Amino acid sequence: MADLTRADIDEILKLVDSSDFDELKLEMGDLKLELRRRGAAPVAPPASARAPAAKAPEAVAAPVVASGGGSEIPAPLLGTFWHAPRPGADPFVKPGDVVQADTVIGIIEVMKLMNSVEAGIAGTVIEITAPNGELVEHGQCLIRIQPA
Amino acid sequence: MADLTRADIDEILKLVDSSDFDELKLEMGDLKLELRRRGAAPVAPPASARAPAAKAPEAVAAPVVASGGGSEIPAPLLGTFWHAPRPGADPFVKPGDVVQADTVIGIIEVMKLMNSVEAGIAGTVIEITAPNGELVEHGQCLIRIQPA
Amino acid sequence: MASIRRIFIANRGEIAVRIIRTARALGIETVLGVSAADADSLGAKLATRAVVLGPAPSKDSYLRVGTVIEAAKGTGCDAVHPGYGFLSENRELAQACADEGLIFIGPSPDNLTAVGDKLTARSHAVAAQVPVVPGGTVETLDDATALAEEVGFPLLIKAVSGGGGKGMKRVDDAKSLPAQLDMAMAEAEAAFGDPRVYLERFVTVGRHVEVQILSDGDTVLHAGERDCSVQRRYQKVVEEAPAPNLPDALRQGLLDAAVRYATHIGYRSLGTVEFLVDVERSEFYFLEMNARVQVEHPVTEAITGLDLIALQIAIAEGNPLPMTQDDIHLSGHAVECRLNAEDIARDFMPSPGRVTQAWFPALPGLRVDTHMQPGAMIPPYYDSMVAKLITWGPSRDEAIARMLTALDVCVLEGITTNAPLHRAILSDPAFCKGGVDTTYLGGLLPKLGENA
Amino acid sequence: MASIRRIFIANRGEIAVRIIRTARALGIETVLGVSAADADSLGAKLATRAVVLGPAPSKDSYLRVGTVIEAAKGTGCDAVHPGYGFLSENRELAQACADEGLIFIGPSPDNLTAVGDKLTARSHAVAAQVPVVPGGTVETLDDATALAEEVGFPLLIKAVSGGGGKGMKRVDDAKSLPAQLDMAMAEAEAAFGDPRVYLERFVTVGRHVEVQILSDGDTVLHAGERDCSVQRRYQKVVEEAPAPNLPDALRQGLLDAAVRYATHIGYRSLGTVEFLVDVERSEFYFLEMNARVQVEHPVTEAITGLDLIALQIAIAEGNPLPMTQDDIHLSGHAVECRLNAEDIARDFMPSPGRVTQAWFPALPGLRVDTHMQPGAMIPPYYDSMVAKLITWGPSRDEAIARMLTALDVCVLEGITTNAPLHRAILSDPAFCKGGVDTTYLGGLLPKLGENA
Repeated sequence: MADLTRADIDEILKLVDSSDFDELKLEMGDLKLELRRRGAAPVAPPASARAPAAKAPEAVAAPVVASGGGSEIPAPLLGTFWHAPRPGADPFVKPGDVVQADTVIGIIEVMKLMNSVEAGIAGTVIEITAPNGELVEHGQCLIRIQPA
Repeated sequence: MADLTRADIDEILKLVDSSDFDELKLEMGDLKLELRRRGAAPVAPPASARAPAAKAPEAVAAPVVASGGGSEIPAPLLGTFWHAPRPGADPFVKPGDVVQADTVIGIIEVMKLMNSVEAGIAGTVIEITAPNGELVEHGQCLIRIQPA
Repeated sequence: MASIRRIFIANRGEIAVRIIRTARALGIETVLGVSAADADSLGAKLATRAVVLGPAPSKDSYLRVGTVIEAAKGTGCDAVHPGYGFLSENRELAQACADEGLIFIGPSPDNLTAVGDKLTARSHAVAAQVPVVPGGTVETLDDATALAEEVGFPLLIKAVSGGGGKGMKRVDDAKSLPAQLDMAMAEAEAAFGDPRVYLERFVTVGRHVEVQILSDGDTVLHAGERDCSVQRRYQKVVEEAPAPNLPDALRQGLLDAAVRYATHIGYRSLGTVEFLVDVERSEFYFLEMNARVQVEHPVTEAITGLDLIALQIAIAEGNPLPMTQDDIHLSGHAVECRLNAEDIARDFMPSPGRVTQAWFPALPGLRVDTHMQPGAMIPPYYDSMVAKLITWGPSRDEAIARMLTALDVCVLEGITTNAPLHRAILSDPAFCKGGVDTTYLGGLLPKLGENA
Repeated sequence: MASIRRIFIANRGEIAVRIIRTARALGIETVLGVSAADADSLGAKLATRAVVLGPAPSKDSYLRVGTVIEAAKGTGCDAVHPGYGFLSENRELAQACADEGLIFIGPSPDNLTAVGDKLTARSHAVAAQVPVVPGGTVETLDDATALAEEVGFPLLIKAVSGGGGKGMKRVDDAKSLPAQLDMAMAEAEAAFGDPRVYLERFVTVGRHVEVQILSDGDTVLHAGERDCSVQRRYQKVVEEAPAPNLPDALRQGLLDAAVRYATHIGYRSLGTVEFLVDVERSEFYFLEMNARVQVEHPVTEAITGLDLIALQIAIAEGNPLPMTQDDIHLSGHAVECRLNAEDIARDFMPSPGRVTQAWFPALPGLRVDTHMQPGAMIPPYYDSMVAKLITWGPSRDEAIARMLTALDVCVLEGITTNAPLHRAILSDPAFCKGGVDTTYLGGLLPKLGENA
């Protein structure tokens, strides 16, 4: 019975990735796999438009992730993203750091108001995706974390 | 029972990739597989538009068929479809008949010209789909055959 | 004089697309701030860039002043266009733009203060010798009872901070005044955080006529009037320009009063002064001034040939108006139908969903402002307007005939729209005669049910 | 007098959509016959019904007379509209319609015979006292040499059965005549199954001007002229109406000659008489008569306000024309740009493919006839025209300015188009001056390369 392993799914992913398909749904017994290629909107979005909606952290933490590896931590709101609590200070997190769900990973400033952003998931920081001091949109990936 | 292996899925993907299909839904026991090709038409065709392009018989005969069961034998040209060689005569074929690839299954009349249509595939007639004496489009399903 | 190079559009739907259209023609870049629900909308695709402001609910995205400012600055915009609705008449946004060195494509914060509160706006009207409906503010039931005797019944109770018909109550006699007043104050508090209400005479046979104002701060011009009397629950459904069968003296009185009002408050930008025309008495009363571009601005564009958005941008850049009153010529007649995703057979229930086909061909005299395309999604979070059909004709009859043709020819499938309502209105002899009042549509609706 | 209830459209692309537009306005149903490659096209979606005629190649679908007739009858149509190109001037289709009791929305089989063959058409011109270019048929090299002496060089060799510039050869001197004649006859045989050719004087500075004819068989009217001199390899690229800077006497001469020609052959339907205007000598010569609606008919509609397709249908129904010559008023100026899916940087290579975005907003004075929508597929089997942009303005300058704005504002993405060529033409002082000849575009193209 559906004894597909993670490695198998990995393989399937690669296969589909290199194919022409946008969506895959697979159900085997109690296993259920759904895949949708990023940006599978009917009309290709213009270069200016970012990846659509935010993914809630728990959804992101799911083992099946479209690409890149790790879970993307999305900006909870639009504003200027700061890596450190103040200019010159050490950044909140850097690649390789182990974080908990409530670890602060950065600050989003909106009109002088500083909003701290938590990881939302425990794991190891892979990459700081959004540059320091630049605008991030709602839902834009800030950092990537390999779930623990 | 769903003892599909990785290799099987591999094979299915390759098969579908090289085919003309945009979407695949496969259900076998409790296994369910859905695939949609990138850029598959976002807008559902209006009721007036028929199924798009013709499928060549050999493609149709492939084991992956969208629905219904059996292979659809498409009209090779537009015209009036006749089940029998003349009014009152016995039909060329009826459900249950066993046909060869070169068995005549009907006539398509275009401007008084009678064009005989062959099955194109060996098997058993399941259903006469297109009504007698009515217009069939190019590519419209005439009859369905369970391949031998 | 500042030349605008990149506009941040703080809006959505057809007006975002409309602004992009003129910006493209002027060679100005656009950044559209969208909610997550609108990330795939036509406006987001057409803008030079789109940024997601926040999740779908307006209060978390389109209504956030700080987020809009942050997004405009972060994307290198030098101006903000607020469209209509949402933050378009929000003094806080206009002020924040001023503070942050962004050009607000609209009036000054002071202008917004002058017209934002119904009572202040009304007092300016009185000062500018523009007639107002008899009435006034009330704080207690005693106030209300005393004023009601003066004003007479029927009367209307309105929220001081309200707008667009929200929170209005009609009171037909003294007996029902106490209960209605209580309800109105409670609703006003809940909806606007401000319980203040005022009472005014309800003009039973009234037409809604409004005047388009253009002002660079020195020169105040009008671009004719629009008749928006075809309303359902205070929401405009069909608009036209000019107002049909309006006596010339009354029309001129309206136009002059509107210019007087805008001049009095030192208005600068596009704006609209709304009046209630008391047909029986051949009088008119000031209702309010809208300090933004209106939904129905295309009917004015159709009869004047002006691009009001381009003028609004030019004024915001500090340019003087490039014309005088004599340069504005009115020609022919124009009608606008607001196509909404709503089911008139089910009490106008909104019908959001996925559009399967949208086809608005270039018929003679037809203009369509829309964000619809095949595959477009109409999210359930915002208003249900999906397109505006505008037809122009050399005469009113021809404009109406062209609209009826447009309703037959255009295709919008996948959702239910109020197109049947527009067909009914435009085929109705009373509407075709011209000059219906604001009670007209309420009277037509039951008849539609009978025929259906 | 037969009232048409359901039209079979034997065409594709923008003209299928154009015909559906008018049919919808008239309340007439449509059945569109498509090839398998066009089964998902806009026309197929908009028609009341679509049927697949055959596989993608035109010869197996759009060009099959029997299939079209069978499909029209089998779907209960009472009329056939052939559009332009394909079977539009095919005598066999018109005859088959007559035989099968279908109304052919076009001229009679006899009309088609009269204008279908260049030589017959030319002899009718001579009989109707319409000037023709000096020339004649040749069968041998001796004939050709003798005639060439009379006509003079440069001269053109044309296939008798040709059309649209196909199979034309220019010969500059007697020396190259034999080789070119051989080639022309061989090509004519291969392309049209008819080796006959004729020689005519090549007018070096000529303008292509054509007159729109409307005839119910009794009354023959014209709807002004169009100038289609901006051509590349005999294919029209930009058209306009009226013809700019054409002396009044010459214009009137053209209009009268066109009406005379149509009257002489007893023409009934829409049609166009094409002339070559010899600017140097202030003379004009008959070229041919096109017995169908033209690609460029919208410029005439723009300056007359007529719906030519509606008139064509009414004539086919047997109705007399509802107007006289005096009722046709020409107003303003109109320009049409043919937007093709081709890459001007790569020698106009066709660029079929999938359209990702198509947005043609309602700009003032702009009309767009197109079958493009987001997701539309441009198959490689047919011609590369994807849209026609038509702008009207009160003056020629304004029509041109509006076209330049339209080219900036409209969006067609996913494929490469010739929009840059149109921008270059409409910005070119020589074109803006008005009255260029048919060599104009050939001279402009090398300059574009230099600037690129």
